[in-house]
Amino acid sequence: MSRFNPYGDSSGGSSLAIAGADFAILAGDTRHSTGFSIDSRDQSQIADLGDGLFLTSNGFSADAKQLVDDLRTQIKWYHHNNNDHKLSISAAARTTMMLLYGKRFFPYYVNPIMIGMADDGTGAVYSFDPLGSYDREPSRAAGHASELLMPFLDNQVTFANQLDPQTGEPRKRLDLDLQTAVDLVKDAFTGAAERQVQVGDTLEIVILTKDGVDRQYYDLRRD
Amino acid sequence: MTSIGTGYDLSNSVFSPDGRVFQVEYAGKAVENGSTSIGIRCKDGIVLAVEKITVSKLLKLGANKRIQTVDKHVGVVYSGMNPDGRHIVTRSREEARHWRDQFREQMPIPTLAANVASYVQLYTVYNSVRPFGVNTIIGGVDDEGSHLYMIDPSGKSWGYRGAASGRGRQTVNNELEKLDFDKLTAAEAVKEAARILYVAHEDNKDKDFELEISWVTEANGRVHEFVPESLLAEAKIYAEEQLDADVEG
Amino acid sequence: MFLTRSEYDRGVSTFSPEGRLFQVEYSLEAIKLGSTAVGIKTKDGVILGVEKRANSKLMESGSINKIEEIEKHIGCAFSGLTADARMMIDHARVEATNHAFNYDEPTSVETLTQSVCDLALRFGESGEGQERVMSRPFGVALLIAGYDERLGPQLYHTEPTGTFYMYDAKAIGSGSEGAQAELQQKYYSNMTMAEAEILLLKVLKQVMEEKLEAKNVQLAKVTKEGFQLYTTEELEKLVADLPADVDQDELAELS
Amino acid sequence: MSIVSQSPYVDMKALKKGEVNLGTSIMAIKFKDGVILGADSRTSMGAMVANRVTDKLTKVHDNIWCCRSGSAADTQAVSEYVRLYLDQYKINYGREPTPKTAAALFRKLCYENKNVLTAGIICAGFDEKTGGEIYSIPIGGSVHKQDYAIAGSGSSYIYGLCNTHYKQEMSQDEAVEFVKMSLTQAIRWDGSSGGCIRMVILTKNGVERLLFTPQEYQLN
Amino acid sequence: MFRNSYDNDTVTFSPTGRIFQVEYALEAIKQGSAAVGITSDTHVVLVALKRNAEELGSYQRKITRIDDNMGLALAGLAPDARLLSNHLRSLSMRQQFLFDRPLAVNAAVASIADKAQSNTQQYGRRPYGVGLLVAGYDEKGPHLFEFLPSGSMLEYVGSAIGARSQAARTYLERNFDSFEKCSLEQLIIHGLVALRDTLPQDKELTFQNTSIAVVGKDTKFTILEDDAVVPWLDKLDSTSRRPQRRETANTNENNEEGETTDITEDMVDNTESTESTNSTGSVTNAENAEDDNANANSSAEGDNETDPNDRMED
Amino acid sequence: MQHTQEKWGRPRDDVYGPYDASYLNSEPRTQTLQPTVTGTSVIGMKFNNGVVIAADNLASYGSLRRFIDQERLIKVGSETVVGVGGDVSDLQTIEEIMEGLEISESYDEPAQSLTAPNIHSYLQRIMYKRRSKLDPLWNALVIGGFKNDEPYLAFIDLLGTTYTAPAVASGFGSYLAIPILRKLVDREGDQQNVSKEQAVDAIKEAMKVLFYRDGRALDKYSLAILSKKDGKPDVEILKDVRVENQNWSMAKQIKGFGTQDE
Repeated sequence: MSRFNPYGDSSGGSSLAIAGADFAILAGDTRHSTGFSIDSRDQSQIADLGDGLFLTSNGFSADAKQLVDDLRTQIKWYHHNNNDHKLSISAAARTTMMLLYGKRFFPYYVNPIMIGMADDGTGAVYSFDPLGSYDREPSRAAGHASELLMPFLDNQVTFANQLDPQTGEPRKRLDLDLQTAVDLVKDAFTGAAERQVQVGDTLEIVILTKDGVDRQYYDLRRD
Repeated sequence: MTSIGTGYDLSNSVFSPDGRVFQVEYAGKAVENGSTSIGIRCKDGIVLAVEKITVSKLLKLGANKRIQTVDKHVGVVYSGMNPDGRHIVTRSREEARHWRDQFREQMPIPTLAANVASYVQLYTVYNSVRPFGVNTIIGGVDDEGSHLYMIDPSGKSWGYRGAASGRGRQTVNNELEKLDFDKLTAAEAVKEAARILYVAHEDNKDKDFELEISWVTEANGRVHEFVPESLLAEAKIYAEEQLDADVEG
Repeated sequence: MFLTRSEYDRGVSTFSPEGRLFQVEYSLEAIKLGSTAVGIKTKDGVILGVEKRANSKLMESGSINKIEEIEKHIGCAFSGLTADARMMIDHARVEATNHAFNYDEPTSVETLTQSVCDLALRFGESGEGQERVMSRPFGVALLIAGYDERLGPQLYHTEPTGTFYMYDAKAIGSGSEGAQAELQQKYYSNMTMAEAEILLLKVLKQVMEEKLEAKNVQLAKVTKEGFQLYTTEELEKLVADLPADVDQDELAELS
Repeated sequence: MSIVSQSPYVDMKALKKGEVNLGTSIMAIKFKDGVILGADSRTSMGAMVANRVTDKLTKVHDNIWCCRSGSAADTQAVSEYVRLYLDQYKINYGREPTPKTAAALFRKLCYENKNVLTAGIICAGFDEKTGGEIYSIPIGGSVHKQDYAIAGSGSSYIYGLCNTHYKQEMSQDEAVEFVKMSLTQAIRWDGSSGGCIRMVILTKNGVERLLFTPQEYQLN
Repeated sequence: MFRNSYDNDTVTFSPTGRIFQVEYALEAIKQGSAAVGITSDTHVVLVALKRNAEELGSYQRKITRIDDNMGLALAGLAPDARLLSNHLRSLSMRQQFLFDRPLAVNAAVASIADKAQSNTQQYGRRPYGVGLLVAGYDEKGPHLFEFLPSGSMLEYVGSAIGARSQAARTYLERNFDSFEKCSLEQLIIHGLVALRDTLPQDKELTFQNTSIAVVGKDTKFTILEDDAVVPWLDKLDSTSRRPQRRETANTNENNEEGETTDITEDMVDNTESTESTNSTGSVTNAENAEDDNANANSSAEGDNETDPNDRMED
Repeated sequence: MQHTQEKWGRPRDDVYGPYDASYLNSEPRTQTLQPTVTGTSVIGMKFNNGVVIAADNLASYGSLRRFIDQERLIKVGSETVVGVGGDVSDLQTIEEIMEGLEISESYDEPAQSLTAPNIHSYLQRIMYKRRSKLDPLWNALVIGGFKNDEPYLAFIDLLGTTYTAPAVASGFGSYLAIPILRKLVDREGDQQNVSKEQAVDAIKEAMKVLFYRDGRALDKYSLAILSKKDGKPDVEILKDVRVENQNWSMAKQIKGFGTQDE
């Protein structure tokens, strides 16, 4: 008798986040697939947690849903117990870690990425592994196309291991401006949709600045 | 009551020297002053009705329902301490749900009444609890026909054709006895219930009241529900006419 | 036979005909037997002060501790049944560290105060779904002083009834009545820490039976930098510098 | 392999392998006056016939019977439990359980313990109100109300036969003949079915048992 | 010595079928300061009077948010209310989690009422010592429920609990006909007037001691405190004044003397029914109806024995 | 008196130690570890005014067509239909849960409405909870109804995975039926241009293809049509619908397996 496998391969496509000096971007495609079957072309994977926090969690999508709902409950309790004070992104990241590590021995099979504006006004991206290890990073990609997206981000955002042709010194990471960052995201997903069948349909981008939230949508390949 | 004040009436699990369990009797007092409720078992179903005295005009009209659904086919109304009544309804629902889980069918109403009665009785034999301060009327239609039971604070449960409880029970009983239950249809019983409650209310005329009537009939698919607005309105008119006629007569 | 207010005062969860829980009210009396504790809030921080009553000459006054640190930015003074206070402070410390663990941020002072108060009515079998923690109410009141990012310096007073109030200045314990009247009169909202130190010592001095000395008082402050007990040297200096009879005008002059 | 292993405890897996199985042909049908349950009488252990005159028709209440297929031990235990529950039902609630009640209990036991039980049951009973009801509870613990039900290893060979020949409202003689004919074919083609044909007829007149030995039913 | 008393626990009926411990618990509500709730056909408003222990101390919270569609005002033992609120909060989250919909208000109140009932039927338990006004908005519209330690729950169009709340109820009963069609603004003013009626003569509503909460159609449950209350008190002041009160009111640190008068006069004249204008009682109509006087009396003199209503409380 | 006979005459605990029953409980109690009696695909699609869902009436036992009158569409409340594929014993459990839900919903007076998103959410929680106990309900569910008057269609599998889409299908249907349905409704919003008749025809066509190509399908099925009439939900469940207009004409052209011509 084969053992029941509680994990499945149903998932959103891919997601990606970039932190700027005064903005943060979270992007994901709206394709939901199981294996090679496209389940839905319009399943947003970016969850609005309130308090200016947004989260994607690629991986097993039933676990991802549970994680988001748990987080929402946690945030509500935080508000009740702390006089409706806003949950900061660092506290939210810790809460997420707690939820993930709390299931250390039956993990949520997800790679969450959270964005928000940090207390000092900078854009913040936190990424997590399924067990709860987490870090604040300049950029991060997850999901089916993470292997395609991440090197692109390393190359274009963090300039990892690049030397300046003039000086021969390691290239310094520049603070991207918002438009450049959005363009990078679009290019990244266009490329991912080209090579990864689980990525496509529509690209959803959430842009956080001090002025608030902006959501943008772009078409991707739909085959 | 000879033994009042001698201490035999302070605990639930104690007999007085003359063999009475006073706490249960006292619980009955809570019922006597409760709002009048009626159950009628007629030809094709059952009707439950209750007189709701409007204790404050700030109460929202039409809200604060007193008749409750236990299972699709069973309804309950009670007189006395309303919170206790809700407790019994909760228990009744658990019974009915358990039966469904066990036997995949609706609970037979005699069994439901018997089980709820046992539960009520349990609250009369321990000194760590008190009896329920309500009379509960359970009515419904199942595969074996229509049923109407009344459970008192002692846990006693008998079947009735017409049951009355609360403040106006004397008057109501007198009126109920005049009915021919074998011929009465549910629609007629609704009107009679309204009329009887109007009659019973005569003793308490200075206070306004709301009328609440529900039924379970063969015709409505054995579902416990409030009677249609139109029928309720009709019943009220009928009741008022009859009352006027009586006064004139 | 003892004088009791009525027959409704023996069960911890029995209401009197007026709807009061006498056992809880009696626990308030326990606090009035305790040593005086005073807290004063200024815009820069909060100062706590207590009188240390040594019942015996053989007791080491240094071992008497009536102000405790709860965590880096929160401390508290207490009056009443000292042993009860330990239980509450332990609870507060657990809650404070748990908050830091769960949210990677220090707990707010009010949240912490609320969690202490949540313990208060957990006596008797008071209600469904509540775990019974103990059999009688606490006989202790706390002055919780703290500093957080959101509201700056704060001073809270918790009662055995489970209620708490935020205060500018508050005195509890046996001398509380006189002390509070004094505070009411002398307190003003833009006090400096130095002024508050003097006011606090002066208030204590007034209500203490013994002569005010560095060894029979304990002081602590909570500022942006955190909780800090005054050292003996600091206390000695403060007591020595305390004007013999500071009246209101002089106090104003100091500012 | 010994059924008792080194461990102080019984090796359940080894036991399960040596289990006595009712490789079987069972059926029940509704007819004009009630229901008929029928079964072969063979019990096997692998290829060996462990018992050739088994009675697979089990009474669980006065007018409610069942046919058992699968593990002999499991189905006996399950039907004994149902019998107990139905007795309690009658005593506690002062009413006769219906075939539906019995089916619900079989279902509950089979469903809630499905990963340890091998039991395929047909539950049939006579009931004044409905004139008789038949419920099939296959492995897994679903319930299926049917006009006629067939189950067990031999039943696979007679699906077409029964489907073609079953009629509603048969007389008792027709119905007995139908059951006998159907089981004859099942026994004929299924190596795990064999022996006699047993029947139980439940009507308002009570219970009647029939037995047909191979000499009596074999038509070649 | 044998004491013949039926009032020491919740498991003993008196010979007349009463449970005294529960009735005493109801008294605990009156130890708390007043809270008032009113509904229109779109909104519910809660207003409550906060107390402080001393001058240098803060005021105690009276209104708690349960979720975006629900909140409550309390009178009595605050820790009991906190327990019940937390229960409601988790119930509300559970409903959202399981069914993706807000918790229905009647189901919410029934749940705590059932908890309260079980505390009145077992030895060793204490009835809750708190009364609640639960305000919420759901699919069926706005709701206002009164919860009592007896386990009683009743839905009202307007209700008041706490110390001297009879005065507020009297006001509500006089005006409840007009509530249904009230704008949110009018509803709040009605609430404040009713709340003010519960005050003893030497007290006044201030931005420190008054809490306001609203919930309703397209309105999440929102609590107004401190500065946010000021404009409402200004409106209240210009809408209706308690004549006897002018001098004392002025001593209060509250700056009611603002740019008040014009705004709300308009509002009242245009929108409120004449009936309610009368009874909200504008001082400017000196020769106003008896209604006004009766109203002022019942409220203003509550702090001594002259108030008949107070003693009539259930 | 010890009524539990098992306790009688046991080896003395003080000599042999207490009875260790752990081997009985070495694994968590579970129900369906593999499905036995099963139903195949459920398919559904939206149209401009509602939703169509279909599931055939077969309960298979392996390849045996064991029961040919199994209803697999459940009406829940007044405006929602749940279609169930997978294990039939678990299907019946879901049926009971839904009935229990209807009853508990009727407790409150006035009752809140019970809509497709509510039922979807509830079922998803149940499915996910059971999978987390490693004791899944071995089913795939299609939920059709309305959300604020708009058509609503969702899918849940035995792991608790869920999504909404204008066309959904389980099992074989996701390969065979989805391409047919997506011709009309590819992405959210496409349903605006699809009439009820078009939707019903597409579903019937898909059921036909499934009968051609799914060896566990039956040519008899139930068809639920949910639509709004004057803002009121209207739920019509057609039973015993037959697969019609089958095309076998190409069979004539086929002779042998390639080289033969007679």
